[in-house]
Amino acid sequence: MTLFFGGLIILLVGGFASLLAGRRPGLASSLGAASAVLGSMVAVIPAFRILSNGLTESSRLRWNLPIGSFFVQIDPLSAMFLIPILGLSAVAAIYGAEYLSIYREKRNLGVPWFFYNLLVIGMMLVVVARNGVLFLVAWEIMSLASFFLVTFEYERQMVCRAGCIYLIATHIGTAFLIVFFILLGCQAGSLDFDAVPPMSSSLAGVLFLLAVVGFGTKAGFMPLHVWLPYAHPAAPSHVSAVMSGVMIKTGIYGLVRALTILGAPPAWWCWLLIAIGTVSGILGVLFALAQHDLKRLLAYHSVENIGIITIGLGVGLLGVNMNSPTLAVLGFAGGLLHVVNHAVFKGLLFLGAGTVLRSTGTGHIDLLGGIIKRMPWTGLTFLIGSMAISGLPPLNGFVSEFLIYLGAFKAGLTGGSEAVISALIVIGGLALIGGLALACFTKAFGVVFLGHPRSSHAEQAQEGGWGMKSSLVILAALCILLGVLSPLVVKSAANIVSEITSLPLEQVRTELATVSTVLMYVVIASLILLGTVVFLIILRKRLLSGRCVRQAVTWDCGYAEPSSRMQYTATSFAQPLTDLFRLFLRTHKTISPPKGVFPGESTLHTETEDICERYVYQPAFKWISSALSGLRWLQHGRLQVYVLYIALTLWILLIWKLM
Amino acid sequence: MIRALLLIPAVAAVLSLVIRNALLRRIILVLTAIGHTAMTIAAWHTDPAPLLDGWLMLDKPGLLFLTITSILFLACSLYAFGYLAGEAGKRKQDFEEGVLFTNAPGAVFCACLELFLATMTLVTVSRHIGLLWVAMEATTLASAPLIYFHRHHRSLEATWKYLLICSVGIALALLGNFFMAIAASKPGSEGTAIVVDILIRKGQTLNIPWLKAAFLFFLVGYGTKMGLAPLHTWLPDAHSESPSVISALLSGALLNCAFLGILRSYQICAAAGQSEFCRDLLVLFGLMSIGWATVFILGQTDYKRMLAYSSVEHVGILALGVGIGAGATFGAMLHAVNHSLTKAMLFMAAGNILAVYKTKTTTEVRGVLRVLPVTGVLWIAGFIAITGMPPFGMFVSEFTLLRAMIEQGRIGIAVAFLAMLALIFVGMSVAFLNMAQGKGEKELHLNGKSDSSDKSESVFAVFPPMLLGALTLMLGLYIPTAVNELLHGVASAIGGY
Amino acid sequence: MTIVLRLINPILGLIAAPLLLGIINKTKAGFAGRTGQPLLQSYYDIWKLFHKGAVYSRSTSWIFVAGPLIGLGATVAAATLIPFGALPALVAFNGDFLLLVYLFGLSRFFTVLCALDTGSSFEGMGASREVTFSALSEPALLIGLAAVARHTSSISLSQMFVSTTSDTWLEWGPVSVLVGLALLIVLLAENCRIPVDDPNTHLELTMIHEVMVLDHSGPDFGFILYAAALKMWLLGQILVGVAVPVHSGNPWIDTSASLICMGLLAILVGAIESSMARLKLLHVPQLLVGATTLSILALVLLPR
Amino acid sequence: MNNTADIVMIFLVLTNLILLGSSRLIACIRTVAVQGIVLGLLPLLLNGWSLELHLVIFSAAIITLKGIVFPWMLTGTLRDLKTQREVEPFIGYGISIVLGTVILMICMWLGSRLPLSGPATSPLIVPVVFFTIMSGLFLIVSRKKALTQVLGYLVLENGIYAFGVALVDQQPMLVELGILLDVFVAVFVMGIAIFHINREFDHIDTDKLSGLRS
Repeated sequence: MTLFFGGLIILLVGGFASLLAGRRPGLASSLGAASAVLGSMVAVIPAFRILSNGLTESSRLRWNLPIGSFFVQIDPLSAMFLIPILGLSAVAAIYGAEYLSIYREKRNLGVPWFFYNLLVIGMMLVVVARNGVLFLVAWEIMSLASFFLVTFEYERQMVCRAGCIYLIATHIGTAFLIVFFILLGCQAGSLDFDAVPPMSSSLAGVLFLLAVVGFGTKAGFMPLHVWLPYAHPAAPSHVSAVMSGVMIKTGIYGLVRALTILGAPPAWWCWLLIAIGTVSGILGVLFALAQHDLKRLLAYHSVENIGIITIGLGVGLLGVNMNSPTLAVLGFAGGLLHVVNHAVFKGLLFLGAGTVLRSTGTGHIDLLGGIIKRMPWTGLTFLIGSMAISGLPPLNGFVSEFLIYLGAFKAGLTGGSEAVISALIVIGGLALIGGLALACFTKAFGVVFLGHPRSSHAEQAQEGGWGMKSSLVILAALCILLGVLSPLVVKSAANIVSEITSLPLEQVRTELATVSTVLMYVVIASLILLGTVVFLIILRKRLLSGRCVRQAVTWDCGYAEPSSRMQYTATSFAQPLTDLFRLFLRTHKTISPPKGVFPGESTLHTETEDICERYVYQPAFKWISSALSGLRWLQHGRLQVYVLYIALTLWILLIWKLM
Repeated sequence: MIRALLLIPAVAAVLSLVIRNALLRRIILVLTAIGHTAMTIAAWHTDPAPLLDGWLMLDKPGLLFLTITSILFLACSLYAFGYLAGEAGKRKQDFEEGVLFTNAPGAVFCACLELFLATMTLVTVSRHIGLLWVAMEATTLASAPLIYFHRHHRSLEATWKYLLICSVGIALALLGNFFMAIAASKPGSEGTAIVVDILIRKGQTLNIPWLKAAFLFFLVGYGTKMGLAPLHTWLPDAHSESPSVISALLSGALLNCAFLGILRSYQICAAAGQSEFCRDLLVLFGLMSIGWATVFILGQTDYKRMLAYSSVEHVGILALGVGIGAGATFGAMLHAVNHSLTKAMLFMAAGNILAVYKTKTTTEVRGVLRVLPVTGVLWIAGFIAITGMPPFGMFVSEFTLLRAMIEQGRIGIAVAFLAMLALIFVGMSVAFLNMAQGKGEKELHLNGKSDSSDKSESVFAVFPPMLLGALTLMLGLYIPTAVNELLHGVASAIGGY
Repeated sequence: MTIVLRLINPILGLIAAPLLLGIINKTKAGFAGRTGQPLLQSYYDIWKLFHKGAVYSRSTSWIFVAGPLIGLGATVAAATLIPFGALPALVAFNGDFLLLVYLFGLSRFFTVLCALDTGSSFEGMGASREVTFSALSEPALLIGLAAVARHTSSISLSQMFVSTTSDTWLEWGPVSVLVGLALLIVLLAENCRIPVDDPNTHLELTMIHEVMVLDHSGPDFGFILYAAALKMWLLGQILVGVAVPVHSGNPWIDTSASLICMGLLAILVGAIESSMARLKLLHVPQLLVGATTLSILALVLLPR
Repeated sequence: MNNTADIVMIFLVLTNLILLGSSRLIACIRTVAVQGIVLGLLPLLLNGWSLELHLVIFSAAIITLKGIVFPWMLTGTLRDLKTQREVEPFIGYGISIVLGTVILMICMWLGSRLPLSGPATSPLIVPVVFFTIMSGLFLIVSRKKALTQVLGYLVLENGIYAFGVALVDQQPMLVELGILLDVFVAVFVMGIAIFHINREFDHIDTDKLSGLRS
């Protein structure tokens, strides 16, 4: 615990220091980054310790706020979330130190670093807080810090809009959380989590719904996700990496924590979670497929992955509900493992996208291409990230999805009809998500990094410096390691899962042992794959040795010199799928087709708005504002009328109260 | 000590009427504020001796509101020190319709300001509700010239409405006084002085119908002054047309004083066992005010009016809190403090913005963060604070209120409250963020302000709001024990905890 | 000993895979009344390609070289997961078919990337179709396997095949038919056979798989052809394993029976190819969704 | 002495009705003045002409203020403003009177709801006072000119005053005088304001004073 607070203090001091050093960008930047890295590294030590030994450390200080107490506690669950939070924050800080350097002249760099450290502090406190008020304060600090980071380039209109939408969304979500915590603390009288008495099932249901909405807004569940595709592209890339990689996970954390508090789940909770997860997953990846902006695409993929995580939680909850330990363990282990994995590969992808953005000056996919030759490191790491997020073996993304699949199959095997239905939904959903994700990332990687440069932007691309490269490499290596060492990794989830499912630790251990043996086989198969590939490489070398290997233009059915404009664009690549799902996507196409014998200029422009925003939120807000502006005549400036109000109020009150 | 509290500003007022030197007047103004604050702090340590056989006495509610007033006045006087230096008596162009106008003479301004302080102090210390009434009416009269500082017709209109509406309201409150006396008078026996303590002591023997009628009149009368919808109608005009420093005082201090008037009568009714009756009314008016504010904040095009309506919202929250009772009372008192600090801070920031951009139209102001860095930060911070987000104090108070509502099972009210707050948040965030962010050059040129002369932010313009902001931030993270005790004392004095 | 025994099956696959293509071609020739190319033509092709040089497009990067290798590697790895007749799989564990599916995904991923790496619009077109159809066929395959898993109550391919006996046909005949159909469609789609794709069309605009590998040459192309054949073999194994449960207890009979069934499957594919035309590309998704519904039906219809 | 109080009350009612009905500003001012004088006499009347010192001082103050100073000030302002001398109602005089009577009925009912404890000086007092207040408000609401609104405010004040004097036992001098002072300053400031309004707008029609809205 002392180390944890030590890290906290380092972050705080470093943040303020860089704020004060703001006039000298270099100093501010290095101060901020250094303190972020150091603080995170210090604070992550207890997290690892607790995760390994499963002991809970807590400390409760007096706090001079009504019903507030500074009650923090690190249990395995918190530790499990702390590790990705701190790790990714540290890596992203290394990256950001270089990434922000282009703003040197224009900006006071102390401010972003101050808020960056504040964001990290907020996330740390959120996962360790055990008091409602403390949690909410930490939660809002986190949200505000991230808001200020999102609006880092506040001169740009689009950034302002993004910030505004984000702030409103998160604030409304928080409103639900406030009610949640108050209701939670109602019987107890104190808002400490450990003081919550067992509650009636109806109250628990209400609380669950509140938690789903409140935390789901932050996590980005499908109807509530509207802020995500705005905020992530607007923020500086290392910030979007942290936000998308770990900040939205605090929503998941909150949900899981709520589940641990609320007691035994009825069946409808599981179905709700599974439904939300499937919808978020499929729609998320669909919308990602239809995007033209790299970071916006990644943002929608966060929605998708949150969906997968939620499916995992749903399956686990189903296991608890059907009291089938195997199912519970598989579901929760898969979901939580995916939290970590997604943090790694999504962080990697956002950082890679940031490098592309920074060196080419555009995030528009159809303007890029062929830059893997100019930025090999970024290319390789981004490839690894794409493979991981598409859930391809032997990388980490596959492992967690694999566990959730297994859970679903087990449910399909054992359970009754409704279990089969949910299994069906999960399997079909995951399969579809997997296929679409593969399509989406072949598009993203293929069009951005491969082929010819599609514009001058892409031609001027060059590799990032050491700071950026190293952070990319670290994360890529983690993707591989987490995949290959998965048999060991899942074992460490024992404490967490038993904490969530309140199953005896030993049982969870045995379940996880079987899981890890299965994963062992997966690793063996992966090794076979590796061996074959190596063998084939050698074989190919042998076969090609002494034969002529020539370079030529791409075969294009007899065109003379294929220009880069003739390449397949991302839009056209995704078009079959977007057409297939046009029911949800509602893509607007504006076409001016080629006409005549000698066709002139002809264009195709597609744009895919978010359905929830387009068909739910905008109309709702329009309606409200128009309804309210209908009342504005009430105060139209006539003194006489105002006095009349007074008179009427007085007399109505007199007559009403003296009746 | 109470004598000193009353005399310092009064004497200062007389002085600044006779003194010719403008600088000296301003110095006196600041000195008055400092002296007053010093006396207030002293009153914290040793509670002062009652005067006029207990008509003038400083009980806990009085002390709370006196402190708020005093701190605000200190900040405002500092702000005004810089403000008046800029607003020397030359004829100026009105930036909305381009007509020329002069300002009221500085002497009148300073004198009225100090008188205003004196009268507000009298409100906080007087226990005789008749005297309270006198003081309350006096505050109206002292502040009317302040609102008419910029002598053009809009401010005149605002002043006229303020005068008439408040006077009418206060007159009704006077009738409330008499009713209270009737309620207190025993058949045959000699009449009793309507001093709060005596009335509370007589408690059960009061004549209920008259008491109820009295409370109704107090509610309507002082509610007009406090700005409870639909009696608040003077408030947006006055706040938007008066100089920002005055708006800060009006909404930070004056509204609270009026609220004190209602609280006194509420105390008496509670002593007579009529607290239910009063609290329902307070809840009703609170919700009405918040709702009314919601309607007019959404899509409000004038940022000073928006702040004014937000004041309506927050007095509504105060009333609601006291109406809910129990734990909410504490919340309401804390909210009063937070609202005063935050709103004053915001009005001062708005004043700085107004000085540079020369417009009160929200859409014509962009990029405050770049043009006026400090003010921009204050503006954003104030926005966060006023919408009740951590780590600012208002979060704590609103949270306490909500908690009390839900614990009493008044879910409907809680939901309505949250919904309206959310809508208000949407309205305010759009306006505030768009003002703070963006480039801003275009807007500056558009409003014919490209010279960097008055873009520089003077210490007097930014330090006072910074101070207030720091205070409310502190209240959000850590409530000092003394303050906590005082707030709880007040809460228990008006029937909560 | 067991390891050696277990090695037989993948090796058998590696050896016999190209033969299927030969059988299919023979069948088609038969239907067309031609003598057709020799049975072992695919072996000859691969052998020839292995002894050729290579031509690379200037726009390609190392991805283009890595693609075929990883593609074949993944397929070979997949080959170790499926039992065949009495021959056990090299590695068998719970959910091995998931790994199988995702290994196919891996190879597809790289094939598509290679296609995009050349920067040719035709290959991009093919890639786009490939990902579309595979995204739709994946649910069909997995749900179908889920149905099998449910009525054999086991989630490992080896287990499934062992416990699908001839009397499962008697009991859940309709279900097995549904699953079999779904798997057959998936097989056709995944291997780009008619009615989804026409392997020996010569118009790039209409190709799917072929057009993606236009620019590959020499050993790389050999690897690709071999991987394709192997993939065909593997999916065939699954189909046979599910649809034709021969468990006489005598390993020789079982294995040979399965081999015969593979031959029959190849002939069936050939028959389909020569009896029906290729679907319009716009109708392919409907076919695949149909397959998915078949497997969903199978899963839901299974009695509890 | 009951009847004296009754007489005063009836007189109040009549004056109010006159105010509601009269069309000329100057007339209104005079009526209000008369009302003020009568009110000033009221304390003495109620105490049967017992000339106690503070009573005398008090009623003297009232009479000078309400009966002399205010009318003088208002007529002064009226003279300065060169506007036409009509009241300019939103609601016609006839209807005003009718409404007035209706209001009177409501006030009677209200009075019945508030029974006076002890020897009621006059049953009329409460209703009449309510009526006076209401007609004051009515004047403010239904008339255009700023001046009329001041008058309305005065009538309101008178009503409240009548109540205080008639029913409430002696309030301490301090408070009484404070109240008087306030009223005085209020009217004074309003006079100034009206002067400025006239200068700014060249009239005192408050319906032009509605630039600030919503």
